[in-house]
Amino acid sequence: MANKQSNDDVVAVPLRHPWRWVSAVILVAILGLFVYSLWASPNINHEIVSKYLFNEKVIAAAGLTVSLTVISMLIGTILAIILAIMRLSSNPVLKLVSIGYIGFFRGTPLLLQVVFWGYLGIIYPTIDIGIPFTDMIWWSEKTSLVFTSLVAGIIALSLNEAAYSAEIVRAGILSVDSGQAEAAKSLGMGSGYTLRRIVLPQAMRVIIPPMGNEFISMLKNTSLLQVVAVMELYARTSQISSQNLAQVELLVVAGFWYLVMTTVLSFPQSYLEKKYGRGFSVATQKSRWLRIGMKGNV
Amino acid sequence: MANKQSNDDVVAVPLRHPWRWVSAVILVAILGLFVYSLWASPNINHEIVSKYLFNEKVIAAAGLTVSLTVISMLIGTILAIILAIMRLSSNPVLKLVSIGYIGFFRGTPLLLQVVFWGYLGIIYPTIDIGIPFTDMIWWSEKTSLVFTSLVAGIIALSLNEAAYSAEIVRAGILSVDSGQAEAAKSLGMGSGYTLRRIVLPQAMRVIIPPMGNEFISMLKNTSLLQVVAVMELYARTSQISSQNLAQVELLVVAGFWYLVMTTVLSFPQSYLEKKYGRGFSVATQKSRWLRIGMKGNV
Amino acid sequence: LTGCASGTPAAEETTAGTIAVDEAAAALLPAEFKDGISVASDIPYAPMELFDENDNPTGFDYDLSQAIGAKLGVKLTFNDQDWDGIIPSLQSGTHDIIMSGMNDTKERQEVLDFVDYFSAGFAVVVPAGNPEMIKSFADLCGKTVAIQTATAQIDLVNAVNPSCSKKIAVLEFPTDGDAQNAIRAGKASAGVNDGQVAAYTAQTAGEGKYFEVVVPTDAPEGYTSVLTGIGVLKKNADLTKAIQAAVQSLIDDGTYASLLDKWNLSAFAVAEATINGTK
Amino acid sequence: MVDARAIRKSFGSNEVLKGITLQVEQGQVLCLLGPSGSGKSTFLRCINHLETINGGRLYVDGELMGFREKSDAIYEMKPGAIAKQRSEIGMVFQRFNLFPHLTALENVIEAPVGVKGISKTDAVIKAKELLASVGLSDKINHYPSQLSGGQQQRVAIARALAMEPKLMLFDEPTSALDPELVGDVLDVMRKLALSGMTMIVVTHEIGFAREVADRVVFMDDGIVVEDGTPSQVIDKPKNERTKAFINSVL
Amino acid sequence: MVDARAIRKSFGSNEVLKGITLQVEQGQVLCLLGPSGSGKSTFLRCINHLETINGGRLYVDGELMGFREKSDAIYEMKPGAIAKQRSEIGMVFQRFNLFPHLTALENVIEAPVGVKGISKTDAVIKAKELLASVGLSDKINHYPSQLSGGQQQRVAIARALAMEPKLMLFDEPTSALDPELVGDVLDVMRKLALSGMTMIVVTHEIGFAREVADRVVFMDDGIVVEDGTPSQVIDKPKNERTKAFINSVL
Ligand SMILES: Nc1ncnc2c1ncn2[C@@H]1O[C@H](COP(=O)(O)OP(=O)(O)OP(=O)(O)O)[C@@H](O)[C@H]1O
Ligand SMILES: Nc1ncnc2c1ncn2[C@@H]1O[C@H](COP(=O)(O)OP(=O)(O)OP(=O)(O)O)[C@@H](O)[C@H]1O
Ligand SMILES: [Mg+2]
Ligand SMILES: [Mg+2]
Repeated sequence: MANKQSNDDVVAVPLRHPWRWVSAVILVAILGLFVYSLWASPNINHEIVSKYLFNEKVIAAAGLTVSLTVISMLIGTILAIILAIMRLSSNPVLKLVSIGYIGFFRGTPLLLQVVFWGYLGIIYPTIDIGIPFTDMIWWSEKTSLVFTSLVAGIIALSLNEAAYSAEIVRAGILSVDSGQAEAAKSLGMGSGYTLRRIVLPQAMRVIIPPMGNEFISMLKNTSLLQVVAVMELYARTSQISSQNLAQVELLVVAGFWYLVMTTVLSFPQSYLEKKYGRGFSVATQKSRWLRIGMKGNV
Repeated sequence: MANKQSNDDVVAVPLRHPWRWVSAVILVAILGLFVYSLWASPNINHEIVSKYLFNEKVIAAAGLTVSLTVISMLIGTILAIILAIMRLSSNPVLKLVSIGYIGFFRGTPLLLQVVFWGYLGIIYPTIDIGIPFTDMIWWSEKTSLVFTSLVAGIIALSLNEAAYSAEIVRAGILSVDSGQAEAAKSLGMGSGYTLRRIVLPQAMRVIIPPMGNEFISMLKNTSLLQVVAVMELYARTSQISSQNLAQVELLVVAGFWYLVMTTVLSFPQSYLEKKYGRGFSVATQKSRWLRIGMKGNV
Repeated sequence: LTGCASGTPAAEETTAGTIAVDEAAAALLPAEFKDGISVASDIPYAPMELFDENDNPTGFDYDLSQAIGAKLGVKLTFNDQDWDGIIPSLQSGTHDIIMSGMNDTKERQEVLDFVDYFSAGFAVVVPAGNPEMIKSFADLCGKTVAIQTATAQIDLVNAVNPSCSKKIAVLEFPTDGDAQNAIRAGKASAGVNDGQVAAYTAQTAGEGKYFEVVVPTDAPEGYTSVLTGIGVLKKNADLTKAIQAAVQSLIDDGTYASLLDKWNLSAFAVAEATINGTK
Repeated sequence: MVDARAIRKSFGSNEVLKGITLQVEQGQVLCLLGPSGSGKSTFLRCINHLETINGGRLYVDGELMGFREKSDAIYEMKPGAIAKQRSEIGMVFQRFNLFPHLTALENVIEAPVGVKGISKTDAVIKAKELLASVGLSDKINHYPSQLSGGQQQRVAIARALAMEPKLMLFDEPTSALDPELVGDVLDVMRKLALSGMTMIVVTHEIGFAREVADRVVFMDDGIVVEDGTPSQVIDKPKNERTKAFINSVL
Repeated sequence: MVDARAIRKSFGSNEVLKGITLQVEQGQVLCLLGPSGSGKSTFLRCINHLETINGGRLYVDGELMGFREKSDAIYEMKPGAIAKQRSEIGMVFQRFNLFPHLTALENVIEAPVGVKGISKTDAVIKAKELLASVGLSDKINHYPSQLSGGQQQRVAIARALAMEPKLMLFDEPTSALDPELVGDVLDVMRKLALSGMTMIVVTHEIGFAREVADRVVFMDDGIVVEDGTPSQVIDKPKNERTKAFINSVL
């Protein structure tokens, strides 16, 4: 190699990584064996799997799952930013409200919250707008008509998600160097503007990966809505499976669709990570110090 | 005020925040009304709630929930750090393995994973240690005896958690300025040492809040273990409620205990946040730019 | 294994102590089950299976299982198993048979063989006082009905629907408890249930204050009763036969009738223990 | 322009500014010299109300910074009003504090567009001029992480100037610059001074101070030790402390 | 001690070092002057193998940095071996890069204890001495965020020295220092030079270079333009570019 170099370029022989390749081969072998043995298992009926994989009801349910997730994440994220700002604010009322909200909504089971909103009618049979403790009522409606299952489900998921995401946003904001906010202030930027244009864009780098987690959790948490009769993916497949008792097969079908949804999701995620990583080009170099091996021929 | 000042101290009249107090009063009023109306609802049977609140089986189940959570989080976090490092490494094999692992374990429903580990026997009736594709078998045992429900549950929860936490750890590592790792390198620190002593401690600030989320999610995800017959809190209360049909009351009982567990958890969390916030004293000042009001008499 | 312990010796004595082994049935039992049969049951599904104060399983299915054990001369352990994992628990060898008030349907016969031991009609559950005056299945037309997902009740609704000018709307829930909540919250006007479950619900929920049972005046033929069976994996056909023989023997010697009587279920008796009786 | 009266500032029990009284006239260029830790940066930050003072009164262009005076009491000011005050004061930080997610050009136009509401086209034209005047025409699309220390410092100067402030605060604006660039920045400052800009410059470079300043103030341990023209303070210091400091220059 | 042969380094298409050849003898103090962006910091980082060079060969104390030479080929080195090489080279960064989660004292003892395995007691004694020698005895328990710029820079110097390196690389070690502290740092460096330490110092302060250096190298646009004793390069520069640069000093 070196005797071929035309000038004084550093053409180093890359560090050899025999274990890298050995481990790769072993891993591929294990994975292959595993997939093969799964497929070969007589207890998984391939016909049922393929029959339901593209069943239109299953696909429709997957679509509903995605819509519920997107809507709830959107509302939840907006609330989360507000909660995070409240929590970091010096206003004691706002701060306490935020801590209380986060504590309560993270603290109680989502199922309880879904049941609460879904069956609000058990506790409040009608919704009245009027003056409490008097007979003045201007508007009244049956609760079950206002809080339909879908509305109740979205409310429950969004309010719950907001509590989790608020902590993520807070961590993101804390990760931005305080000098940034000072520089912004010194340029006359108000706190809202600073947050929007200076702090949040930098916090995004740190916010996006755990938000990806939340998104994926949400995809699956929608399954709790089955207790209020929302037929999303999981409810649909378990409905089918309790009819035909092909429980493992239908879990595989559901698993396949969840995997598809999360894989599709990972594209916008890595796009966003790139976008907000710009200028932190160091971020990509960062992996260098973690290098277990080093690139050859640099 | 100002005419009382003994020297030239800046004794400013604090910015008045009438809305702060109005909003506080309104909030407390709403909360009070809400709790009152909940309590007063004839549809919640207080007797049943108080009968089961401190029922010893419920408390034992809550204890099991906590143990499962702590063990699974511990294993999961260790795996997560390894996965995050692998994902940030420049070794393509490790990187791909990590991406694949995270994608797969986040992508498929936890329930499927629990069922998989819990009923590994469906696919592999016995566990044999020997040479694949030959008749050489040194050790063999019925799968359902090796993977007892508890073991299977802990494996499923830990492996799943690792995938989520890995993303959080990765975001944390990315939040640390690359100059830090360079400085460490220039002092001759190896990558492991740098990670342990320089990067992770700084990343903790950003890692802890979303890890709090994960911990709380895990508390609740343990409820999925009921499909492999692990009697944690949720399984226990829903078992009771499907017998006495007091569903709402027993959800309230479960909610109470979850709330207690997460509230207790929040103390170590804020301790850790303080600990790893040291030196980032700016972190506490940071809230300043977000100030919606400002402290008086500074 | 965690989950629920098998019946105590005392319980066995009261229910099965006096039953003699039926040698013919016992002879049918494959050797691999001679040292015990593990029963999976999604407890509670009252009155078929529930827990007593000491957390031991009880209920009609439990008593029947112990009686079958006595007939076959083996021990049947009765284990709590969540519905979502009930089939995998058989396939993986964790449990051997299902006794969970499971309806015998054509579709399910693809996976399991059923030894039928119970036949129940449907009943309608309505809020106490019957505010919507539901007297018959026809009265459900245009109303919303809450049912547990994937139960045979959906077939009933489908059978009634053609005769309705306004169709019955159906809400499906993962558990019967959720369906009850929906009725209480006003999301559904009524629920359709197996007769024995409806009776228990009306008796128990809110200490009997929440619901009442309507026995429909126009129950269409063919939907009045559905068979309930003991589920056995198809590959264990010999085990199915042994259980059938045992159940038949219990029917013949009157134990079956006395057990039904004990749980107030005499109305739902079957004449003989068929295999896959639903056609 | 700046009227500081007995400013005091403590961090916990550590009193960093022990009563600084200083008037700076409109159009004056004042250089602040002093040993490390004497409180120079802190004083600049107080002028900008980035630190809230513990004692004294601070007026910029006749307005009390961060507070409202009314009859016999002073009141805290609303955040919006403080931001307005700050937008008229430019600051170049010792550690630059560029926005890492924005390119050099975007760093410069962000505040004019977002705070002052100038049109983006105008802001870009202005920003390019400013970046050219600090010799960075070819780096306008680089992110801060791709710039050398000196380049970053010059972007920071351009960013502050883009707001056309009445008063400029420079915290060691030449620390990362080579002598030639120091000359360039000096030219920029001279032009600014000619245009009537008031400037307070913290610097360790005595030569730079002599060139740029109308007036030099020497601070030590939180108080003003000496105050006068460059020739008075630098060439004929009266105070022993100042003498020692000036003499240590290589 | 340092033997750089035709070092080349590019960032993308931007060639920053265009063949730097430079030998530094054991015990020599070399000052690197040059305009902003000329590649001074990059060159220091290459010596430390923080940047991987694209061309040339770089030896420190006879060892090829970051690579192993064997017969006719060169091989990449294992990360552990590179860390070992780096531990013998101290570096003070232009932006300090102190560890924010550690106090001044902890910053200084971290590497000696963790990398060299010195006992904590010994390391603390040594660290206190070092911090005292840069005038920071009273700040040892402060976190970097509580220190002024000059104080941080001095902690960074103490941290690098604590490893007792064979070679010290300083990237503008006096940029945030006042003249008195520059004098102090100069004293520290003189002591180091007496003890036989080899040093490469990037600086913009010509006066400082004149005082401290045995040898001055002037770089421009990625190449070495002039090389000689301080009096040769600073007082009688031959090259036009050097002349212009030196003359621009105030
Ligand atoms: N946030 C803070 N908390 C505690 N002490 C602080 C803080 N900021 C500054 N100090 C202390 O205040 C003193 C003055 O700091 P300041 O930054 O104003 O010095 P300076 O004159 O600008 O010094 P230099 O020339 O080194 O930049 C220092 O002793 C420093 O340790
Ligand atoms: N990571 C990077 N990516 C792209 N270009 C870079 C990077 N780092 C430095 N450069 C470019 O390399 C050139 C040399 O940078 P370097 O930091 O070595 O300059 P310097 O001589 O130290 O200047 P200064 O005196 O201003 O610190 C600059 O033009 C800079 O823009
Ligand atoms: Mg300063
Ligand atoms: Mg540099």
